[in-house]
Amino acid sequence: MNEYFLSILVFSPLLGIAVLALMPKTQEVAIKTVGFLATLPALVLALVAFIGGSDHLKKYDIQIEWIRFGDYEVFDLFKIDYELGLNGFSLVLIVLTAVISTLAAIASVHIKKEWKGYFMLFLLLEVGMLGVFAAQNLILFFIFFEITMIPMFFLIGKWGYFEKEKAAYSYLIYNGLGSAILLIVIMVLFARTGTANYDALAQLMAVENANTVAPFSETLKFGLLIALLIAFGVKLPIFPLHTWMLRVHVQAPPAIVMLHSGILLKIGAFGLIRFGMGIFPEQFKSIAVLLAVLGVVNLLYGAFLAFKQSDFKMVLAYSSISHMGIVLIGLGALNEAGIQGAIFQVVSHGLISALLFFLVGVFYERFHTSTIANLGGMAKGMPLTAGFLLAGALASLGLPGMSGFVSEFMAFLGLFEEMPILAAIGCIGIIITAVYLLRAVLGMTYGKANRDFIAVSDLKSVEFIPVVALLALIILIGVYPSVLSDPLHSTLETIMLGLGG
Amino acid sequence: MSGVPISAYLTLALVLFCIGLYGALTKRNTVIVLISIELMLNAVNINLVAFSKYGMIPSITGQVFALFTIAVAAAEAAVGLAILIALYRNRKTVNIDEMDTMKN
Amino acid sequence: MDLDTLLSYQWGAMAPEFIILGVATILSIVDLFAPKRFDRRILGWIGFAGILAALAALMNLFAVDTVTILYDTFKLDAFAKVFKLLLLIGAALIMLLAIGYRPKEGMEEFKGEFYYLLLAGLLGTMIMSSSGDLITLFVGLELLSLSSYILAGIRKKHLPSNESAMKYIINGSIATAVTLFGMSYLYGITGTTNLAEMTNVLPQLNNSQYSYLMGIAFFMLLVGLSFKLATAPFHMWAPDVYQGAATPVTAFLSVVSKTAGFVILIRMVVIVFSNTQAGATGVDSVTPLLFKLQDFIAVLAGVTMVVGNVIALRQRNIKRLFAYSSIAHAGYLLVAVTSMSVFMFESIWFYLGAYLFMNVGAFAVIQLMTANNDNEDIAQFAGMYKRTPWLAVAMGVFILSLAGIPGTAGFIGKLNIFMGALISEPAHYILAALMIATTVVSYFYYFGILTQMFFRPSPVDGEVEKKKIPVGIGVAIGICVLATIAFGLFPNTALDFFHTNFGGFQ
Amino acid sequence: MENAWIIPLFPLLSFLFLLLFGRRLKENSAYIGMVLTLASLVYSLVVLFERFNHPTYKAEVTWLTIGDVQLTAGFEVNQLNALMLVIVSLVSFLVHTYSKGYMHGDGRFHIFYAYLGLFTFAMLGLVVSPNLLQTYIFWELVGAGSFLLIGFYFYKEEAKAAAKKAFIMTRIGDVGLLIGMILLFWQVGSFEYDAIFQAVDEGAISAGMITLTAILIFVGAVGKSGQFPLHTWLPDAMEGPTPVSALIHAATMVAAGVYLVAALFPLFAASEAALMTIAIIGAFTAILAASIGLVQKDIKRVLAYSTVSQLGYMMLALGSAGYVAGVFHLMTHAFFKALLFLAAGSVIHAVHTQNIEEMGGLWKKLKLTAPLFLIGTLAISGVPLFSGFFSKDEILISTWVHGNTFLFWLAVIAAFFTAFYMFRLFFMVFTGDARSKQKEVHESPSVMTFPMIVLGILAIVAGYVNTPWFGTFLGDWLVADNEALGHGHIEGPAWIMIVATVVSLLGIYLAWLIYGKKSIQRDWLTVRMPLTYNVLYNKYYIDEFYQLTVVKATKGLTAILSFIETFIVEGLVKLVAGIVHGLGIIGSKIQNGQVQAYGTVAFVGLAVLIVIFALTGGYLK
Repeated sequence: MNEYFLSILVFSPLLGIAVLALMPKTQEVAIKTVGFLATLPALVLALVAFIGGSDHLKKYDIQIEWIRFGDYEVFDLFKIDYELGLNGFSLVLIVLTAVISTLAAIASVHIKKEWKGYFMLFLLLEVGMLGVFAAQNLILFFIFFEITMIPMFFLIGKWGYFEKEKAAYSYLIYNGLGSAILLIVIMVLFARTGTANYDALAQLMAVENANTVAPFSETLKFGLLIALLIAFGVKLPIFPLHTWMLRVHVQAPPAIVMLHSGILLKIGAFGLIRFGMGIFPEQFKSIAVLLAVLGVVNLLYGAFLAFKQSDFKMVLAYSSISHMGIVLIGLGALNEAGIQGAIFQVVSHGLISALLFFLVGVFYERFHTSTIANLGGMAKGMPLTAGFLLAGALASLGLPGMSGFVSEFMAFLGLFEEMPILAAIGCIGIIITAVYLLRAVLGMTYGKANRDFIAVSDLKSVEFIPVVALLALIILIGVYPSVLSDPLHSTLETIMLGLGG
Repeated sequence: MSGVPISAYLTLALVLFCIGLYGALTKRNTVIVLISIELMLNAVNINLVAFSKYGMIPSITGQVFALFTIAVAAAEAAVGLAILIALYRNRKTVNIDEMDTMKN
Repeated sequence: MDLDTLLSYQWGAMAPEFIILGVATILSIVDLFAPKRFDRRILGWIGFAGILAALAALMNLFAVDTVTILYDTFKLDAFAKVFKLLLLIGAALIMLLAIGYRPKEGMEEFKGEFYYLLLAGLLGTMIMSSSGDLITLFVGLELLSLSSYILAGIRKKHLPSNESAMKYIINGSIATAVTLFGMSYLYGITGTTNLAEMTNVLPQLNNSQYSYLMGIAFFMLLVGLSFKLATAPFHMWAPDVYQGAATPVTAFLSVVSKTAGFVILIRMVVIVFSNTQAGATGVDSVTPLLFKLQDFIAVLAGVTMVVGNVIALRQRNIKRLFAYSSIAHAGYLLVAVTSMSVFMFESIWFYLGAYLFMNVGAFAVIQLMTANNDNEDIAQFAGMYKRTPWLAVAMGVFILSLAGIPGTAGFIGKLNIFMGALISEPAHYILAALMIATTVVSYFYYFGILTQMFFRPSPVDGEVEKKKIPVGIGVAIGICVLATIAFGLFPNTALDFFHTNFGGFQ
Repeated sequence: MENAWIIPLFPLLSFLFLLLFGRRLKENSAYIGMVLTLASLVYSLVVLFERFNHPTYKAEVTWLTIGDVQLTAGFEVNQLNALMLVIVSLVSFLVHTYSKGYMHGDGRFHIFYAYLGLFTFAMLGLVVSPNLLQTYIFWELVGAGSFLLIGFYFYKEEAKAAAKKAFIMTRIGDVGLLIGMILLFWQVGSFEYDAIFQAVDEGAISAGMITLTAILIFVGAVGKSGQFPLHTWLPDAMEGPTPVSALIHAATMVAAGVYLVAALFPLFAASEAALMTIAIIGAFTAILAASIGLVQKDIKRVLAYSTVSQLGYMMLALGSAGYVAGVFHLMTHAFFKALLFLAAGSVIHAVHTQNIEEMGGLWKKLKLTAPLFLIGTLAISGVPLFSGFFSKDEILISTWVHGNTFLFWLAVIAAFFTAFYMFRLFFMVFTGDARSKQKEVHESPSVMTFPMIVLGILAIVAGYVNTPWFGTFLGDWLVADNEALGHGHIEGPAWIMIVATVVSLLGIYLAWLIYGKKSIQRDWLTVRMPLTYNVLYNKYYIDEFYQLTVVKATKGLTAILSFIETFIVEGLVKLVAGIVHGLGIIGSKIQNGQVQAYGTVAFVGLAVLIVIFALTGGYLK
């Protein structure tokens, strides 16, 4: 059972796809229910693994020979195994994925058309996301990575808003380029070492002039790391590779943005940590300053531009850019506090942006607008929605007691040790974050009511689940961060060992 | 027999080939174009036969090859003309530069 | 040559060719004598059966060691076997397409020709892949070419078809002439037309004058053959011809003909020139000329990929678009040729196989979608998901595979090519980068088709016409979808087969 | 004392309970809040009395592990904490009680109580924190509570703006605190107060770093305690309900800055420069706010400026090494300022306006409120025998003894101003004729007057815990077993007390002349010195200055960045796309349909290849 545990976890949404395929496409409620139910097995299994503790993750490893290029069986080279496994970091992200997927499935009640296709793609997307975090070799990772791309293209392009096709193309091309660069890196590694397994690669790269199929110069390693940075920089996104995600944030249906902003962006951070730090620790050290600078630039750039937006979705989009800056800041710090902060930020932002986008979906459903000026005084008609929105914003701006603070704090804690002046500049971002979030959220919820809220219902029963669940998780992490840091402990130790610190 | 060096044959072939190519690429009349192509193929034949006789390792295969080439050239011309006739029925022209309904 | 020698040959090695030849002959005779109202689709089915029989015969031969007969002019080695497999499968699928092909102006009276010319072309490709001699190589090539010329113009009363055939034959003949010219030099320098003998003679030539001549011969051969491959610089005919020709013919040109082109490229160019010295002195005397020419092929590959993908962006005609896409794919394959790594054969074979399924499948769908009104604008695909969901999904799979998305055979193929490009020392980083960059560019037009199919509303709203899919085409599409996905998920079914049967070259 | 951690949890319980079930309880929510804060108060008193006989108690658990470092959470009961616990829970309880009357009839009554609970929880959590990190966490949470309560009337644009302003201005300070705290962490390796003090003591931190971190932490205090230049949010915060002003913006939260400096006093004490900065900022704020208070017309704003001014006093005390004086004034101020606000609330409740020019003659109508207000006024003015007198005196002595002569005289002038504007307020509100159409003015219900009476008593007697006459019990207790905090009582020249008394009486007298007896024209200043008046009335145009500089700069930067976004980032993308597209156009142009052109291209290609081959291969020599 343990051996197949992860495979079942990752591929369980396929069951839902199969069931959906057999259903007539007109039964809206049934389809939505099945779509929701299909996300549950993964959630349950992920939670089982999480509760099982992070000390016994090895037992979930699975390795089956899959593809073998060339005729080098004797040397055991150029083979791509189907290998899944977990460490603390990926476990945390898998749980996050499963949770947000389930909640996004609930948020999908607002989807208006072609539910069947929607949920089939949705579930496929979930498979991709789960697989990305569970994969144990680069090529498998890449395959899952690309599997996320295609459903996203359709989900944006078909169920999005007015400029959906443009957004879908933006998404496709940017991410296509990102994954193209990633593929080159992967293939260089694979072709020149004959293996794609993370651990094997990490070992090979750690040794100078290791005995590989083709030689590996230090310059090449450095080049590969820079390429990785760009590849994941598109995903994260890092300034100036971010414009695509603005369109996606604005045009995609909110349930999908929950996944996009909550998880897909995190793959960038995951990749940087898992591959950048994991495989090229030596070279990573030399770009740490660059990362930190990029992080600060991201943080400030996103924050200042968020300040100017009139559409709340745009505010959140820029806010995502800004918050991903904190991830970079943490990574750039390259010490335990920083890296842990970055990972925390990954999780925390996932939850917070999912919450905020769910709420966007809630009021967009009712008012068909997300322009801040048109929504003033929402607290009058929809006090609960407004309240949660405010809570989300406070979480996002790093109010202690919520997850955003812990991550922000640790990231800065880390950076201050290494580059205090840069960190101090970055701190301006903390202020601006408060400024733009309050401007936007108070602009929508407080003040004079601009419209008639009489006929509008507040949060409905089913809408409570995601909101409450997300907020509870946000507060749980904020109040008791050990829930997250304990599973991460051993992973961090490994990373720090690789970094030689 | 000996007076003429192989380079002369080769040059002749090359010149013929180039003339053929020039014709094939510039003439408006499709029939001329087909004939030019025949020239190019015949240039090859000269090469083959010259090599067969005066090459470094003379052998008969060159001449055999030339025979095949001649046969194929004939077939090509035949097919070419047949297609031209079919085209002419529909298009009422044999000018090659007018066959540009499909482009870009 | 007496009867004994004649009988002493292992003619069994030519069984597939004989079967095809026989069936083609039978078909042409039946077609000639059959009454006008005779349903000639039966001929197609016979042809299909013939190809299957040839396939069976070929499979039977896999156990046999390398056989050479007819004074080394026909050579059944592992290389020939594995590539013939692709050719036969491709031809079989295209035959299914041809059977289901019904253009609006009707072409019942030529239908028979259609089938046996297809077989003749196939025969040409098979001869090419087995030939061990320039002459047979050339004859095979011409058999293919001549059949293709006629096939391109098979829609006699359809102007674009005529025009495409005319363009095809003129460019094709020039290419033939160029190739032949190159071959004549090859013969002149080595004094033989036999490839095996050439590989013996060539290493002994150590005069820089020869290597220069060999270089020129190489370029002429390469450019001449690039016509068949539809790669730069001889690619420009492809869009026009693909557009004008009947759809199954287009599929034939883009799949079988291209495969044959690569077969001959490897058979002749790679083998011959890897045995030629780059020069007389120093390092040159130990490096094969081919390695010196690598950069030239690389440039051609790069140009091909860029041209194919970039111009494809502007196409509205689906077949034209696929022509450019086909050019681009030939460029990818050239990358594999350029890198000349240990993975070269494997990657080219696998990619051609993958390309076969995805492209034939795509053309099958195109044929169905454009059959009604000869309108080949991509807007024809609008709302296809609503009208014919399964067909749309199948097309989606083909397109994703063409775009190289994981889970499909196209992805594994690209992966394999990358490995080759990146393993060699020095690695072809720029070429690999260019390949992947142009792949991303290709997303634009591939996903443009998907956009049409899945996002756009159907132009014929309201009435959802149920298309009747001819059995043959349905089967072909089914096989293609299955193969595309199966080789994407379990590529080792194919790769292991390849390694078992292709222990090595020569 | 071992269970002191439970004190903050009562109000938290109140918050959670009311959030979930408040809607059903309606106005009965008040009882939940009152009972739970009372529980806190009682337990706080128990802890305080225990603390008299027991040493400091501290307990902590691991909160978060970062590598080898364990960040802890816990609580500590030392003298200052115990005292603060009582002050906070007491004022909170009283405000809870008062609000039952004041907020009567408000549709979101239960939300108000929930927020009060949240705030009280955070404030109590803040004062028991044993380390900087935890302090920071609750520090931010009190800010959030304050933000929610200021914006309680969310439908008012002013409330929205004020809430936003309060949050952002304090956050600017918070960032200073955050930076300071993190820098300190990397010096000390811990956030624990004990560890920090020990490091300071051992000289493990360089002097420059001490000054830097101390000043950065002080920046946090500046934001929270409304010190110049981050003071402007506090007067605006008066948009919140009046009980909130009493609790948060008078007695507790704004004093948190003072508390923080006091709690970290050994750190500050180690750097003379830091102390000096604090003293200067404090004194300057005191005089600045007091001068603005002279001319304001809104009853709550006058009180708000007086709060700012008094907080300046406390900072001045701390900056002059007057630890006891600062904490002492913090305590007395909490009582009398809370009293003043509650009384002001009672007035507003009665007349439904906040403009003092529309009030007058309320002495007779508000028989209970008026005397209580007077008590508060006397206390704040530093009239002898009231609590403010003793604490202010301590401050002046500390300043003088520390040698800050100039600051001393500033403080004296500020004391004069204070006396003047407070009595101006008193006279305008309670004496003279009723100026507006106040038809039915009723005294507030007992639920509102009871807290005022309690505070009134405290405003009088609280000063006697630390007097030069009856002993400096508080001071001695506060500094016991900690030398770093200085002495329990600082001896100063006796004339200071006299000067203080004289200036406050002078202020009162002047106010009486103008507003009571009206022997001096009220618009004396307005007419004679319109410029000065306008500057004062417009609060030295500081808000406008910020608007012109910081806000404009931010907007400008935003504009530049959005230019970069549109034209450079997007522009580059468009350029690349354009190039690809352009290549496509050129390519398809070349594809002109002429079959001979195709052949030509192939031939040219061949020729080029051969030529290059010939050239590079060196075959053409």
